[in-house]
Amino acid sequence: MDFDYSEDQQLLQESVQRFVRENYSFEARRQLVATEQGYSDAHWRQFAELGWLGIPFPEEHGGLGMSGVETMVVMEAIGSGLVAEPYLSTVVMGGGAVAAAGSEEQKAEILPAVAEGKCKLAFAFAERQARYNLQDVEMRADAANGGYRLSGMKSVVFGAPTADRFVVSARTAGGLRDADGITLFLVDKEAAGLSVRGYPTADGLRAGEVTLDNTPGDALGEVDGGLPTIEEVVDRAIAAVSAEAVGLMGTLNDMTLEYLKTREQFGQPIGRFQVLQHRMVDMFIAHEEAKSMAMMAAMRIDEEDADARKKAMSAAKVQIGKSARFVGQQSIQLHGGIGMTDEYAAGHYFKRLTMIDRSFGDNDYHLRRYAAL
Amino acid sequence: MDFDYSEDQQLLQESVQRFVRENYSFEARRQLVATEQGYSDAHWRQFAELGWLGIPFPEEHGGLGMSGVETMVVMEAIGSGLVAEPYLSTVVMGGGAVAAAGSEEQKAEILPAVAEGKCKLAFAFAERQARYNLQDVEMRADAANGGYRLSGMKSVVFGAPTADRFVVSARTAGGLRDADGITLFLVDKEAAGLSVRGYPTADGLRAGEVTLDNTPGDALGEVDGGLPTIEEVVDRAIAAVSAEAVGLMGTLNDMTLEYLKTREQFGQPIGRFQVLQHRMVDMFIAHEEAKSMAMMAAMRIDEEDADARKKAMSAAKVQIGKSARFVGQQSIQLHGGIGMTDEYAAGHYFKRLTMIDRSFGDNDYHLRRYAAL
Amino acid sequence: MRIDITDRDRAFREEVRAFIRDRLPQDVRDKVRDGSLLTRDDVVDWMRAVSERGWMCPNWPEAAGGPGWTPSQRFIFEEESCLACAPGPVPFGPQMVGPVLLAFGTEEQKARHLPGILSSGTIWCQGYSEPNSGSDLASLACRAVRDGDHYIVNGRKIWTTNADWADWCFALVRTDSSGKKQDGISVLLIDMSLPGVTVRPIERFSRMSDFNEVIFEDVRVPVSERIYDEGKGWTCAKYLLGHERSGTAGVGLCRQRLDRLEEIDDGRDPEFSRRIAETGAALEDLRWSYLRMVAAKEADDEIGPEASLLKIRGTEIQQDVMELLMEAQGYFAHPFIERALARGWNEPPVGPSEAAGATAFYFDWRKASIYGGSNEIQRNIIAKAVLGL
Amino acid sequence: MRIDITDRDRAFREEVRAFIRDRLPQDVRDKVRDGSLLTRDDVVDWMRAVSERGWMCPNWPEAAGGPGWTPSQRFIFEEESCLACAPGPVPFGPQMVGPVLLAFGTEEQKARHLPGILSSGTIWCQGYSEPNSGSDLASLACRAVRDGDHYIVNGRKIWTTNADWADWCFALVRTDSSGKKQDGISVLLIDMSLPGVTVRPIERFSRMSDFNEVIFEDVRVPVSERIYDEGKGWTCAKYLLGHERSGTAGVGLCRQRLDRLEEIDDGRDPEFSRRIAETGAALEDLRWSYLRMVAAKEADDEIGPEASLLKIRGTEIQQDVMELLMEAQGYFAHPFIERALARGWNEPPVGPSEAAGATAFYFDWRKASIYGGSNEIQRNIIAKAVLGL
Repeated sequence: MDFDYSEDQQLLQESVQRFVRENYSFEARRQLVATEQGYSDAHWRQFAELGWLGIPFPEEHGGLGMSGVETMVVMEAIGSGLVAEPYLSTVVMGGGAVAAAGSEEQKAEILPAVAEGKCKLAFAFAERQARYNLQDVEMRADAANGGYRLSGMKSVVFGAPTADRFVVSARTAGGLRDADGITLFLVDKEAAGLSVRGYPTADGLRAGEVTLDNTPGDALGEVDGGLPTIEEVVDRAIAAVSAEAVGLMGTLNDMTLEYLKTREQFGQPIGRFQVLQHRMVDMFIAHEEAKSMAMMAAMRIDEEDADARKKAMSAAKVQIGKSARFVGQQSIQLHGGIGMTDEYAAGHYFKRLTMIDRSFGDNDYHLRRYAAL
Repeated sequence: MDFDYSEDQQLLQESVQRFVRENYSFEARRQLVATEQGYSDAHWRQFAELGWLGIPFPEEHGGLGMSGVETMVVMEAIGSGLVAEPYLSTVVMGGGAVAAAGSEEQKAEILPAVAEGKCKLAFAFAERQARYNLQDVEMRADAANGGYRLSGMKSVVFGAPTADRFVVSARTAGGLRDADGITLFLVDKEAAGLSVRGYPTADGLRAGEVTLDNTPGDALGEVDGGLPTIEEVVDRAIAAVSAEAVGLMGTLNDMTLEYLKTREQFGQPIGRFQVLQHRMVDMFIAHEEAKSMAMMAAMRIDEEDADARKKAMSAAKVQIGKSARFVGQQSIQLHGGIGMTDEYAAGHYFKRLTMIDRSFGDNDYHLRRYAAL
Repeated sequence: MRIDITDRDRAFREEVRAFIRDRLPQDVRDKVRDGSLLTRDDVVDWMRAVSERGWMCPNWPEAAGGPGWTPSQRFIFEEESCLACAPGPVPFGPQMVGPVLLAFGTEEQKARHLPGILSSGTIWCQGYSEPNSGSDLASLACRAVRDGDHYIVNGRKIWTTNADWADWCFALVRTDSSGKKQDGISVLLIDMSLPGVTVRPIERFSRMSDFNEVIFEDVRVPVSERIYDEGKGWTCAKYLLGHERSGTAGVGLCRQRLDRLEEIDDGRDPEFSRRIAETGAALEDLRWSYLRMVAAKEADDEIGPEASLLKIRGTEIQQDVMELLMEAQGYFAHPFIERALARGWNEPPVGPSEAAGATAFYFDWRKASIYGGSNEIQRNIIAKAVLGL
Repeated sequence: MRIDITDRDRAFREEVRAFIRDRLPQDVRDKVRDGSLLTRDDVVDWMRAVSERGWMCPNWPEAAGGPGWTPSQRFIFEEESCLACAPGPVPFGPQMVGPVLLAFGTEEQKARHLPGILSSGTIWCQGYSEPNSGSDLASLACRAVRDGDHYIVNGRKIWTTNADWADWCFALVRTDSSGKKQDGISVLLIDMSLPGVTVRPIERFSRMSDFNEVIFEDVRVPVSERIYDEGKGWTCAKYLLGHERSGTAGVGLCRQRLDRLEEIDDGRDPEFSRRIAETGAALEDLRWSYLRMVAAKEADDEIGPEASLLKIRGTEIQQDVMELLMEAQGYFAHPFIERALARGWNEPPVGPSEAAGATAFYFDWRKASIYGGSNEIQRNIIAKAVLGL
């Protein structure tokens, strides 16, 4: 086992951290997420130039052919600065789906465009009635004229408002909640019958409801056999947000510790009170535990055995969720009134941590999956 | 609503508390539970003389005709002194079953004898495979010669080694875990085919495995309709041990608080450390919450609506269990090494609290029942 | 010791229900149920309706205008109000300023201020915390300097709930800095319309906003508006903190939200149902603790440190309930359309109707364990006052 | 950063398994699995078998007799030992006294004591706590007064695990009371067979007993058995506490017990299955934290305050596992036949075989968050050493 970064990984980390330091002051971030689009095209171009948009893709498709560890490095820095660009939806999820299931033609068409920053993706898999069940797919896809037409609605699609293409799960066979009979499709944002109702999310990012009405789509991967890809992509998202959460908690803990050392009440820094010291210790422990699981997830996400991967990602999601909830809630508590204000950063980190916990299956879901595997 | 004791209730409380003070020093209790029988016949006679053994029974059957509140008063004092006499199994459970379901003849025969201290009872309802499910009854009772013959085994029967008569649940109809078809029987300890394998329990009390082999028994209450009585008796036990737990926690909290004020480390009483102060506060809160629920249980145990009673007792059991676990574990933790020793009282209170939590349905069981009602 | 549900209590409960049914507008009820934001009019109109019925100040003695209710009746009224989704009143007048005036005010002061509270014609806020005086409230710095018949007040108050709605402010000010910090504090009643009073809303990260900053710049407050002796304000403040903590511990609010959760829960996730049940049992415990410690007491009994217990457990359970409601939304915890929480938004909602506010309420309710004396401070109080540690 | 399971590691794991299969008696294995009490022979015979193989002291440098394992191999050995229900060694010699001797001992001292530890011919205990010195260890009072070539030791040690089995004791004693309490402490190695040494078992309420009181009355200990300088014993003590805390955090033990729980669990109570899973996920986290913080380090890297983290979380998870095992017994958590835990009891058990010890183990394991520096002390250490609070 080796828990140290290679030289290349260290260089990558320094580069992403520098970007965050130089571009993501809390004030800059507030202004950015208040804009209509909610993130910066200039930043996105910079991501492309630095190669970050191609990290997990094969080199022959314009990528860097890197592993889960490099994605972790980027996502942790993204978390540390509350970065708002749709890296998760485009590179990890949409790009992950194309890389995992796409034909050579599809990969050649899409992945280089993603890596160059010319194409954004969104992975439309969740539906209103489904909660976190990936098999609960009502979106229909009917064969027509040698292609497929999709009709139905996808809910809370991250990155939907500015996606150029969607990867959409739809039912091509079988009954509601059957594992078989689900197929992934590539759908263009300009395709007939597609409409997006975009909105901000509680953490200041963007998502949307995507409605398809007899909309043409290209099958991505095996027809009727899309579920394993969906599961893989969602697991990749879990590994990614685990790293993001570690970054978020790191900043939040630094902020809280600093506050404990400087805020004075009763004639001394409040960090002199043992109860607050031990609370901070438990926040430190929660962060360290999250780090361990994020590293585990990064090292095991590329595992071939799908059951082993799923079990590992469920364990990570559960533990990250516990840590995130504790660190988030307690950082607000220890800050007191100032922590409740919109102009202070802590609340915004707490919000993002909370939304990560509400994504890709919550604690209950993943404990059930962990126990069943 | 009235949360104050009446004058009679106050007198009862003073009388039981005096008994505990005068007879149940920790050293006296240790010696008592180390004897073969595990409790004192002299104490039991005193209980009878003071009328405590007839508290819940009708006056026409030698009882005092009192309510759940008086049982609470006695059980709380029993808890406060770790009293080892089989009050719960004889008066609350065995006596409760006879009072609830017995014919006038059965009541007239048994209840006065119980009240006079001449007859001890045990309620044999649990079976090995059943966990906490009261309907899971494998003990068979077959009609024979105008009576019944019972065969099977009852597990962990509290008070079994010194019981004169047993109230035994057995299946007279229906399949395993059916609600209908369960009947209660009175079985004499001398009855043919009955054997008891007695043992101490982890809290220093006594219980036993009761095996019946074609043993004669008299039906108590409706044939095939015994379940509601079993449920009522177990609910009465819950109300009683809720009060007992309040007494146990009271003593344990007093002991721990005293220790915090006197034990010195780092040049000051350890109760000066804020972390230990707040822990003690949470133990105080847990005890107060348990008190509220024990009072609620005492006031509602005589309720006619069985579903309302069951829901109330489940809520009480859950909350008492949470409080008991927290107070028990933390009292040991705050005492440090001395708390782990056998010669110090805290561990023994912790053990009884733990065993209460393991009786009559645990947290999971009662949350399910609470949610279902 | 007995449960004693009299026919009179049953009839009273019906009377309260009928009153709310008749007088509470449906749109206000819907907003409370869905967790939408209420306007000042929503709240104050309802307070006036309650005042007209004579029920605004249930904790006051009958002679002072209280309704003369038994403890059970007080509890029934609060419980039914919550279950029917009536807005909570702005509590500072009836629950805090009123009792302090009754205990410490002169006859003139009572005559001047109590009628407005009873009729809900006057809305109050409470000027306590300052930027550098949070948990350590007694270190407050807002200065009041005597100038003939007036005090000249300068300073900043912060986290002042409902200051933007209030007509008057019950403020702690420093009239003397020479001695111990608790000495030298005085209580002034300040007319919010006086020159030099500025109210600035403080946005919360939940994007809900009823916190304010209140700035006093050379505000001239008549000496006749000082409650109790100069320099003895800490006595009033402690009295008031006790009253603030007791409240109802949110029992009715939690019950109403849990009822909603049980409606939403489809039972597909047994663990989620179990957690609802667990919170329900904890709430039942809180309810009985409240009955035992507060409702069963006579109106003028002093509420001791038990109030801290109810504040701690009440806010913990409230926060659990808010969290469950958010979790129940699954992915629909994400969408956050700020306008959707305000009056006049009529686009179709994204997701279930209660989703629009569930996340914001979860975030916002983190304040509950901070304000009114943080739960850490409440534990310090119990450690000292009850346990002698 | 990468997972790197080499063929060599795989082969090594097989080698460990084969060794345990060949050498561990079935009855000892059964006792560990069922939680029965082990005798000194059960433990020491197994230690000798491990010693013969050269594996007793995996953390020692190869030159000192360590097996020269990689961090992965050390972890594999510990994990496989636990999963196969091998007894844990008496840890004081190989894990504590050895490293201290290697760091602070003279060549003579090493030559005298290390071979006995390596061969498991000598069993050690640790004389630290005293009746009035628990968390505040440095306040210890056990006196050692110089008398020519000897110290005369008088005092009491308490909670001394395995003192009844031990040949030697590694003791902290006070050689000077004049200055700061941490100064004036020295380390003595005391032969337990010396006149004046008395060992008295301390019964625990769990009715398990490996705590002892050790009383020294005018025990004459040669000066040559003092480790490091007189008055510098606190340096050794702190070094050793770090080593004690690191341990393996009980990962293997918990995994073995959780495996047993999964076997027992019939799935009829989904909430119980969920709690097993929850503890499993927490244990997985602990395992990776251990790998990251300890196993991946070289043998001579110093383990910092991370050791406190592993101690806190390790003991919390161990206690959770013990509690689940007890809860799994339902009513069979009640019967407690003390003799049933000892060798030679052959009546049929009451209830499932693992029920006999489950409750006693739950009770007993409450010690885990107390000894070796209570978890409160560990949090103090992190607050100070890591967070600078």
